Amino acid sequence: MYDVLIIGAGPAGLSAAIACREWNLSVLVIDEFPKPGGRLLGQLHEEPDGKWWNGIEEAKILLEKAKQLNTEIRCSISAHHIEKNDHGFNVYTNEGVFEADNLLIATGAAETPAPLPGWTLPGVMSIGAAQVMTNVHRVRVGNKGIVVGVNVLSVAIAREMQLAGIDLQCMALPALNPVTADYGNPVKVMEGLLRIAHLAPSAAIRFGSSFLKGDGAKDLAVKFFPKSGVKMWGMPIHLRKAVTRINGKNQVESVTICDISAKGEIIPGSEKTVEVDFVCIAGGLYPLAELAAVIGCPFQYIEELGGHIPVHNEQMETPVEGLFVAGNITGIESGKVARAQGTLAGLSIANRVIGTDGQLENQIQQAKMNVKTIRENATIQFHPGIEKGRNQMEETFYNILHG
Amino acid sequence: MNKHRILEHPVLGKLANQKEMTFTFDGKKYIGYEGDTIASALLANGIRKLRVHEETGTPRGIYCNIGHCFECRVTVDGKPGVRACLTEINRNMVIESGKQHSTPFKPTDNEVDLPRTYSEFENIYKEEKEG
Amino acid sequence: MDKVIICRCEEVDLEEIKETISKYQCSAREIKLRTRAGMGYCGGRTCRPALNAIVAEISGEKLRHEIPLKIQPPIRPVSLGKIGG
Amino acid sequence: MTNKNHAEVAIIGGGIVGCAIAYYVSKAGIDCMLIEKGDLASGTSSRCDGNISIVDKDPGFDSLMSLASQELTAELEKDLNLPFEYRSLGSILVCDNDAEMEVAKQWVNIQNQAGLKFKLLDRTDIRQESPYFADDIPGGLECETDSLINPYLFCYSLIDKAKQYGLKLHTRAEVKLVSKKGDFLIETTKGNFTAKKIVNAAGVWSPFIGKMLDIEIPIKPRKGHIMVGGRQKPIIMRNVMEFGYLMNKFQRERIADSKTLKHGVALVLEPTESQNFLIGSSRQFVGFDARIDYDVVQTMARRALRFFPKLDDFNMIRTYTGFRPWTEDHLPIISEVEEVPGFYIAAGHEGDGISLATITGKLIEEMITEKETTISIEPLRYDRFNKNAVTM
Repeated sequence: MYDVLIIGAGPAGLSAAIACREWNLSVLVIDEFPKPGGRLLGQLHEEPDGKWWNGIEEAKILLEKAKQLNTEIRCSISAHHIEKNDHGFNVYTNEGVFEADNLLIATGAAETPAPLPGWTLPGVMSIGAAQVMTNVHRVRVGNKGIVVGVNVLSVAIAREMQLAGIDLQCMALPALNPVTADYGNPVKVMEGLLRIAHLAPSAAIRFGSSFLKGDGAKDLAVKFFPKSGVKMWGMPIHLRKAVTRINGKNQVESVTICDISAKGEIIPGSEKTVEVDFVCIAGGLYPLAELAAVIGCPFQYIEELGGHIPVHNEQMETPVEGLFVAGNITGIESGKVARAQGTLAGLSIANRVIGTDGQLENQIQQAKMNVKTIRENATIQFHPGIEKGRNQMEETFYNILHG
Repeated sequence: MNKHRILEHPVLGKLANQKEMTFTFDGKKYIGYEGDTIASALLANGIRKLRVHEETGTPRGIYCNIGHCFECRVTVDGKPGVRACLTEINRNMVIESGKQHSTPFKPTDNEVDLPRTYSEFENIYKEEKEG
Repeated sequence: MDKVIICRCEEVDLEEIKETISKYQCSAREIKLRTRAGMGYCGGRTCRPALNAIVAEISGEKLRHEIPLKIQPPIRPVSLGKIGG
Repeated sequence: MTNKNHAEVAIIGGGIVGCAIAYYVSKAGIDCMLIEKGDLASGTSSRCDGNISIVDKDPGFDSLMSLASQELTAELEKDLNLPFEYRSLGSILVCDNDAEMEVAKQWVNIQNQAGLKFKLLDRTDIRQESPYFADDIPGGLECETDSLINPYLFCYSLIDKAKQYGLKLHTRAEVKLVSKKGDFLIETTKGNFTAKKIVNAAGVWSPFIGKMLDIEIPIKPRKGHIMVGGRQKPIIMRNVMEFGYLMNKFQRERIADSKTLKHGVALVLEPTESQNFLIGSSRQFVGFDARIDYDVVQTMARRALRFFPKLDDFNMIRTYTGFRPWTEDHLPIISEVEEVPGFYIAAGHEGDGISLATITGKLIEEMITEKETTISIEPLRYDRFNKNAVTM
């Protein structure tokens, strides 16, 4: 029986474990990946100040700290069910049942698909898969590839693949269908791209971001978006081309790519075949909250946060007694926010175990501030309107507790 | 097998002193590095196809690489449904790709009596294979 | 037109889902039962957002707070032997 | 022109029983509507397995009713347009021990005497059924006429055809109030409807409908769990249950471990068309608490492994629970209610809803059209409980 069981050894889970261990709680962290670190492992990008954010190093720092505090971390354990009982939780896993008074679910996010004809072929993978393969396993996903889907995450990972010496032909949009309605629409994609424009060493995009405030301007920008794409780090990003099909028999051999209108409609006769041996698909991320669902935690659908989110308050508590959440399960944001949320969740759990304590209260207040500050200073914003979404969540939690 | 490895990296540095391990996939021997998952070790050896769809036989490989999609499931030392992306290789691990199954109850064009017992099913299946 | 598979596990394609929705005006759950989309090995983790998007697009209804396709344990496949202990 | 909001007959409940009634009543040319609070087959009928069986029925009225249902379902396989995974391969019961084997022998004799196609299976026969069976299974028995369907696809198929016969379907319309002034007035979340006659086919929820007309319906929800396996290679061709299931059902003494007995667990293994496997089952009275009880799931897994130890590597991909509408004498209520003329009940089939749906639909149609019924409806009367009141 543990004071707290933490599911997910990513930035949120590890930070929470550290906070709990600092208050001397008994803690078990489990994760189904063979190595701890979660999706920190694999993250690699240049900050505006020119320094590298190296997720592997960041994960190491957290792990070192957790180890110093004798934190029990077990990998390759998958939780498949959780039951709430009178005193706490039974967590069912492939390695047996674990019991804990408190539970933190920090399972992060899963990738939203962008289905295309041929996307089940070997060699087609999600953009996150390519990131893990490249930076964690140090294996090249192929010799020549294409990224389908242009968003904050895919641009960052495309850059990481380039760094590793992988030949990327270009980035383009997925052909429009009811699923890809947002990420196959050049105007909507442009909006997203502008939010990371400050990261790009590209005059065209920087220029764009400085005057493209109104919707009309965005449409114009898309209309005049260069046919050859805009180059970011030397790789063309196409907003006026879409991949309509992935071809191959036993694995990817080529993609079919077409010119598209500003609305994403395919321009007849523009079909071209590009030989590639891998394709990365980028649809986006959504909170992975299945375990909260099987416990019976209420949910809110908040588009700004990326989908269905377990209801929680500013202190990362859910309406289910003893159940806490932190990281991307609470909304899609950066690893830095997840880390800050984890610390806050850990302190909230300590508070539930220990009771009133002046020092702890201070730490909680500070941790709350910290989450806000980091959010405000975030280099990468996955969704616009995060703050609006967070406020909606606060209100919901209040309404559930106080009718 | 190092053809697909990223040995040099401008930020992450050199990949050196990796311990080699031998394993088999569908009866063939391969070498991976200690700490490799089945998925990364096979990809480093240029292998993308890990299974076929049980019913249709369409080829499948790694999709999400973090245990969510179960597309990379293989049979490891006789145990089916193991995620290649989450399972680290072991010395002499025996890995088998996922195979197509027969679906004796699916409606077919020619009206045949469905098998009632496993023995009957086996006989029909054998005939199909031989025929 | 090439098939766009939506549910990879059960190989259910977009046309089949669209036809089912327009023919029966059905919910995400009923699409699942009628087509098997989302009923496969992964538990719907991969196609769930896609199915929701298709239903929303065709019905014009916004997603509700309740998760449209119920999540049922085990959320990761687990062997009979492990369950039985 | 027919009125969308009025019908001669209104059926409440879009589960398999309601759908079968809708089919037969509309086929008879009667103006008919079906009102369902959720989607079609969104309650018990999508949270169960798909046996249409005699193998576990007492000879006599019970098995007669199932046999009639089997024959009707076989006809429907030809009459309906949408496929529903119908397979008529028979089903088997396996015995856990010699004591069960002894009773099984008697059981086969009794059934054969009643003219039903039963056969005893010995150890060799069991091997033929599946090489995955445990070596120590002493034997079992077979009922040749049993069949399997996919219950929710069957519902969709029945309604598809019923609509061609003119059925008016109102889903996502929860009944809030029913009253009678001449015609019945049915107030729902999707507006008001009127009907000359009402059939209450709301399964475990039928007592709530009854209450709206001051009618007590002695049906209680009995929860059952089922596990679903991921696609697997074929292991067995037809539905298997354990003989102990039968001992349990008819309150005969059964030898099993305490949790198996406590949760009413008995092996059911149904191979499906898609090569998934449904593994059950349990029987518990816990009200309307639909949560999955993992202790029960674990007990079911152990029970399945007792008969199929070689399946220990087979992966389970989900579990669900459903409420079976239980009655005290294990027979459904298929009856007009004398106190409220024009009010019919077709509910309380417990674990036999799939088995008995078609005959139920046929009987209600015959009662409404005042024809002679296919089988006697005397044992199914609503007022049979009045003599012997059930405590709820």
